[in-house]
Amino acid sequence: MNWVIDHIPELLSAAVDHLQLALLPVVVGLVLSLPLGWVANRWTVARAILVPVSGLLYTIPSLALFVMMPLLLGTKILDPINVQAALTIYTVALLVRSIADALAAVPDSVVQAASAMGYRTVGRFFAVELPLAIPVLVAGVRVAAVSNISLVAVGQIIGVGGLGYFLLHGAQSSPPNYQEIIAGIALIVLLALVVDGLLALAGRALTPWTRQQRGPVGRGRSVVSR
Amino acid sequence: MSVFDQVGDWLTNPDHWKTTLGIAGIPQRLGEHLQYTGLAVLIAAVIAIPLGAYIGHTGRGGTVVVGVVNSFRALPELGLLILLVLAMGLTLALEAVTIALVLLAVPVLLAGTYSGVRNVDRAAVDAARGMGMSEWEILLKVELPNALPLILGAVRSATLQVIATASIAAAVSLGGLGRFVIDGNALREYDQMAAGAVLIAGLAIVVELLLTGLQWLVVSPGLRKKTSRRTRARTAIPTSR
Amino acid sequence: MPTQGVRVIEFQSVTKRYADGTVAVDSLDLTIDAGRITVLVGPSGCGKTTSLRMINRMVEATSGTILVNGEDIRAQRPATLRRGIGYVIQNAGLFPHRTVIDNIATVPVLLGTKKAAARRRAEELLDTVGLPRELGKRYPAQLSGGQQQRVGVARALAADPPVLLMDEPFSAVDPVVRDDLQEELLRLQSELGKTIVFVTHDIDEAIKLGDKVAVLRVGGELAQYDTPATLLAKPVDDFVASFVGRDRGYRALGFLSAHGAEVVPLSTIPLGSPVDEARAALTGGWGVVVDENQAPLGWVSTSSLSTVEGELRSADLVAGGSLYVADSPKSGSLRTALDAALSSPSGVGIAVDSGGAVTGGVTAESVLKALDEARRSGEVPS
Amino acid sequence: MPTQGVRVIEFQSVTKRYADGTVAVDSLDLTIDAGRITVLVGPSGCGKTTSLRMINRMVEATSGTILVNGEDIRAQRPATLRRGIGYVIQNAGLFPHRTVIDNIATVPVLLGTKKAAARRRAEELLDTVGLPRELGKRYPAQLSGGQQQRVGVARALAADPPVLLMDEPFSAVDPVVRDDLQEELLRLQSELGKTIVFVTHDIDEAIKLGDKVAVLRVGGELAQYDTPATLLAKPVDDFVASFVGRDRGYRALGFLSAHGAEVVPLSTIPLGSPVDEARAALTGGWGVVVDENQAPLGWVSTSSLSTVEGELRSADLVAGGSLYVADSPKSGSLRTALDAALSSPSGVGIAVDSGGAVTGGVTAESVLKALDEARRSGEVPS
Amino acid sequence: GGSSDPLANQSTAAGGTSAAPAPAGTLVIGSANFPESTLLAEIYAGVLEAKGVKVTKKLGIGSREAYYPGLQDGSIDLIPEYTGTLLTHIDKTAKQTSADDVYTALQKALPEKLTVLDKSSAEDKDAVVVTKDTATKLNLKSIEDLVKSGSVTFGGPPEFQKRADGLPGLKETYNLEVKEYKSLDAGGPLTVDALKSGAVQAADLFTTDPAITANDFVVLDDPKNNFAAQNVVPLVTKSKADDTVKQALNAVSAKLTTEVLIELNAKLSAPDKPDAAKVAKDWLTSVGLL
Ligand SMILES: Nc1ncnc2c1ncn2[C@@H]1O[C@H](COP(=O)(O)OP(=O)(O)OP(=O)(O)O)[C@@H](O)[C@H]1O
Ligand SMILES: Nc1ncnc2c1ncn2[C@@H]1O[C@H](COP(=O)(O)OP(=O)(O)OP(=O)(O)O)[C@@H](O)[C@H]1O
Ligand SMILES: [Mg+2]
Ligand SMILES: [Mg+2]
Repeated sequence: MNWVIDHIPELLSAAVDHLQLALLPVVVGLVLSLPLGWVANRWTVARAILVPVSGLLYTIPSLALFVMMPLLLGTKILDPINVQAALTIYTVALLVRSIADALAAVPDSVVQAASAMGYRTVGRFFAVELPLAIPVLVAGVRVAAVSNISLVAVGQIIGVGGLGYFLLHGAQSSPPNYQEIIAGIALIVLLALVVDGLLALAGRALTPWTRQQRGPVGRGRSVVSR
Repeated sequence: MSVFDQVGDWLTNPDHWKTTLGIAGIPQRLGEHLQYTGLAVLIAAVIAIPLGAYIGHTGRGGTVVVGVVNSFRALPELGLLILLVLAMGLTLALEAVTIALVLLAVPVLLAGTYSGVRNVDRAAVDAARGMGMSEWEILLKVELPNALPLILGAVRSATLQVIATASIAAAVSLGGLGRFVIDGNALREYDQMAAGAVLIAGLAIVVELLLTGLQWLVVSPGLRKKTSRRTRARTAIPTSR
Repeated sequence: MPTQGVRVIEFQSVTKRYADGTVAVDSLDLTIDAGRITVLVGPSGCGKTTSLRMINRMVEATSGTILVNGEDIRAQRPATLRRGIGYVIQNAGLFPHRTVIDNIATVPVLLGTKKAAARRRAEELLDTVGLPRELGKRYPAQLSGGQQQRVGVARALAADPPVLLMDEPFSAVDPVVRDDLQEELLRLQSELGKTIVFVTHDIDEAIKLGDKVAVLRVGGELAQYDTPATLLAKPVDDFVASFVGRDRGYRALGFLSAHGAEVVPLSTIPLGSPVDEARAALTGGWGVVVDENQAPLGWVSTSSLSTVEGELRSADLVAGGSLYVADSPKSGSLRTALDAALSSPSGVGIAVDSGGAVTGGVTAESVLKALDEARRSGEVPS
Repeated sequence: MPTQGVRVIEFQSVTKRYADGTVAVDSLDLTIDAGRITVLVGPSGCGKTTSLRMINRMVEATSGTILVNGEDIRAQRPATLRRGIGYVIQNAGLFPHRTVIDNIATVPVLLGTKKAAARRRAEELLDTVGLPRELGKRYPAQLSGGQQQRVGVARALAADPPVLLMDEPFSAVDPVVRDDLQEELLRLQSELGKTIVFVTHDIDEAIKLGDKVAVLRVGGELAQYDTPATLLAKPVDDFVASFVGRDRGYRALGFLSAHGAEVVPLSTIPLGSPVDEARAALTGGWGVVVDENQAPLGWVSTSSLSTVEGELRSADLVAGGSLYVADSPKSGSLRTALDAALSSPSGVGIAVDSGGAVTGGVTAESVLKALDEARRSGEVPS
Repeated sequence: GGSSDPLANQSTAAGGTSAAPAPAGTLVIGSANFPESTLLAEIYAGVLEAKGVKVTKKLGIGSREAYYPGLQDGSIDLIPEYTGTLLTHIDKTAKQTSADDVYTALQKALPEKLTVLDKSSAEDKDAVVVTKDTATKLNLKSIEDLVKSGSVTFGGPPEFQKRADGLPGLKETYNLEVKEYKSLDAGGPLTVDALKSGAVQAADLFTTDPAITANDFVVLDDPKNNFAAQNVVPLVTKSKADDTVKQALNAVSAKLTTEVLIELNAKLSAPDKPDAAKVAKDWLTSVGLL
């Protein structure tokens, strides 16, 4: 533990960098994917294009995408923007589809009722459709945040990696500095779990109606299995 | 000369397609990549699919599966690889990489198989039991065929995740296509780096398309397009990259 | 009671052709009376929903004109028009993410009412639709189907719209609850006097609720538009006759008051009387056993008493038939009277007052006589 | 027709208590007749499904014994037992990944029949349940709800089991299709003579289908077990009476043949007759107008003819009431006869033969007389 | 590469650690991203601070490609360097191999703004290393013997594949053709492990690596001087190199020997992983420079 205790300031400042590298793309990605998801849900043609394309983008391995970003953006290879842009792409690829599906899953009767009550398209989206999509949206954001936090470390291979620094640096010492490596891994896992937990809590706070679903109704009608 | 041209030149340079001066070329690296991936996915499937099917069939332990999958998502692949390769040493490098990759693939496959079996229309399972199928027959003849779309989806996700992670194995001195990225970086040769990235992305996309095709061939036509938009929303979270 | 503008809805040769060429409604002419319940009924796909939704422009008519209170609905923007028309659909279409109160308050808030005021009004509406105020804080998923449907009605009433459109609102709830909801709607209508257009494919519901019923046939043509009584008595053609269904003669009796049917005195025997006294009290071999409030408990007959000794106990009774209420012109119908007679083991149906006490008996023959008289006096269309 | 072993099912004080303490079925004693349709009916949660599923051991009884053909069901392994018992559930529970044919062939293949033979049999079964053979190659998702339900029945019949258990099989389809399916089931039953146990919460369905009906109350107690006629005429208590519903006196007439009701001759007037001739032919002021096959078209009366000249045309007719078939003891019931009379503008119901030709008229009074006689002769339980 | 090469002109702000420019009057000390460079930078910093020079540290910047431009644009003022590789970095065609030749050539090649102070005798250069077993079995003393013994699997850092004194140099100088090249780390634990476990027969290690003695490895002679001299030398911006700085750093170079480097490296890799600053201070004190 000596090494860890001696290096708490470095670890903490790297953790802050790490979070910033991982979470900024989540925020940007979310903002970008809301209109895209809406468009994908609205027009079949848009869906037929957006969903497969985002699926394909999501399949590209992170290391490859990090390395290709300078090609696409004209940035320098060590620019943190590369990692952030790549992670934004993953976030958008993940969320566009979730949002489109979540919007499609809003019961037709609810949408109809909203229109019949005099909501216009935009008002209806924010008052009715978006809130109902929150559970799926939060699930998507959680996955994006957690996987981004883990992926930032890969960025260290091209020099931008937050806590990933300790993984490679510890491996470079001779003999390997296991304390350093394990401290890096542990902090990454910790960050991921904490962020995931906070997002889950936020999701719950935003969707009080999903709790206590099983009220006074619904007993007895349960499927009898086995 | 643009970077795209440089990448093109690098990829078409015959020296890079064979071992030159002891330095391995693209075919060998591709072979290594496929070897890591295939071995890991195979072992993970042998572990996870029967286990997931069992848990899905009995319904016991579902919460454990969800917990395991979620916490594994948080594990940084790079750290896992470094730790295992260092701890096990280079003579056991292949084993170390395989273990790391299996650890990544198992949760994905487990979750896919579990939810696939769980999501089978309960009425169909009830009917199967009611017509006198044994538990074994229910699993093999009803639950697994119906879970196939989700299981194959999980195989796809797991394979892609393994491909992605296998490419960072080069950071800990192993082979695979990631080698070009790492070496290119160390040598400050961006053409090599970018070419490596293109090869990795290309491999991922080709595998994705092949597995999608396989899925289309194997899954019963009765299950196609059956997933309502609602169930899609619930299972929309992919686990790849 | 809120004051309501008179709202007549007029369809003037309205046609709807969907993009795929389906003609859902074919030059429909229909005048819907203000302050009444008008029911659109017909087989699946006959264009009921389409007709209804053209009124609030959820569907735009292909040709023809729809007037509300003499004004073309196209004169207003759709969203504005809709805020003045209540709309209730199957499964209520409640917003799952809002509490019951907030669901109900939706339109007032949209129209600019302060949130607090809208909520107070919503609480009153809970009373109006017969729900306890405690439910206001729940979410829709925590309500039963019937309760949800009531909330749907309350929500549609919130802006106090003079017109209410209801599309098969009760078809997803079970029969007992549906009956409740129908009664509630009739009560509401008598209190509030809205102009209600109600869609159903259930002819029984149409007949029960409608002041007037429009029967549509597939292709969107109006087959008949009449009062329920006329519909049962004089279906214009085979399609309507078969749609109105079997038993239509019997069901038509439901529109005739039982007041005209002669009620004969019945011998009532208190429970616990000595069997000998009971035997002596029988009329035509039968007698009604009652409790201390004169409510009927069952029958005894010469044969049923032949093996009994001592005092009359519950176990000695023969189960009774259905009852009918006969103390005012509005209460029981010839239908309930006839069923009471038919279901009674003695052949005499028991008439009770609204308190449930036996007031006499009615025979099937006297019901038929009352029907004959009603026919002669023109009460039955023929 | 396949030969069937006699299969009586006996519940001997069977109780089911679930792990959470719910008593779903409470010491049930019930004997289910072989070759008949027995319906279990009752409100939601009363233990119908539990009772049914104890028969094929999908649910194991907590105490008591269930015998099939005198043999304790626990003597066989569950899977073996179930292969000899057909089971049909709501939404059919078809296997989505198999074609219709392969769904139907499932049990025979399980039992070792060759695939080709099982498929041939499955095709025959498509005929049996009234589906075109072309549907065999489709997947369940490509069928309508009603078609799926028929496939479910075919699948249950595939191994030719003497016993068929059906749990609310028709409750998810719309009323028109449900009617079809019910008719189909009655036809099937009359052809195949299976022992069918049928669960529903719809009392009308129970009365329509059941040879005997068991009414359960919540808590899993048997409230009444009788024929539908007895159930309507003599509900044992208020619970059953209210469950059986209103109109039970009238509906009970459905179980009495109209054969006993007197048919009086009617004057029939061919369409196109001169109006003068028609006027002369009226009886009691009314006459039935018929086509060349003697099928009734409508009524004319003194008053309706008063403004007509020349020959009788369709437009001159008064719409008729419902008809009833009266040429054999099995055809029409007193219910249809009474409705014919009640719905007729003349007060006389038209009796037709099975070809549709007018055979005479029936009055409500003669129906009541027939009911009276039936009561006296004990045809009606009292 | 062309003008669009993303690797061109990397700023010194590698790793996103760029900070506000150092206050005027302070000397900014940088280091590369391996332990020995950090240690040397700490030693320079220690001795300069003792002489009252205000210093700012920017350690672990990265490779030479990253930090060298930083010296030119003034982001850093001083960095520990190695004569041989620095020379070939500036002049790709340089052929000098002996310590003095390299040092002289280097002084000529340096741009106007920069200068090197006295070189120390401490050398840390690449060397071809084999295990004792391999040396005995194949009877290896020098790289030439390796060629005679037939083809081997060779391990080293990725850049060794292409560096002038790497595989191309070995081929040119000795006609050594390896059977397979394995990219490992730069003299790190993986290379050591690869040698020990036999995953490679020969590897490129640094002569100051304590693992060589610890594992009883044999350093093969380099009779044809494939690897140029690599004396440790302070590279500094001329304008910042006043007399105080020069004297202080020259005093350090006078005390620094290869043995000292080996010893200090060994201390750094002790199980408790002490900080470079502490190791530097202790040494400076022990040789009387503090
Ligand atoms: N958006 C649409 N596009 C094309 N055809 C439509 C559309 N909506 C309805 N239809 C068709 O128009 C006809 C009338 O539909 P409508 O929904 O009005 O019938 P309905 O009487 O309400 O039927 P149901 O009782 O089944 O609700 C049907 O044939 C239907 O298939
Ligand atoms: N697996 C179970 N565990 C605990 N309680 C159960 C279980 N299955 C059923 N029950 C309870 O047993 C009672 C009877 O259930 P059952 O399903 O037999 O009723 P049912 O008459 O079929 O009702 P429905 O008409 O709603 O289908 C109910 O109170 C139900 O909640
Ligand atoms: Mg409709
Ligand atoms: Mg049930």
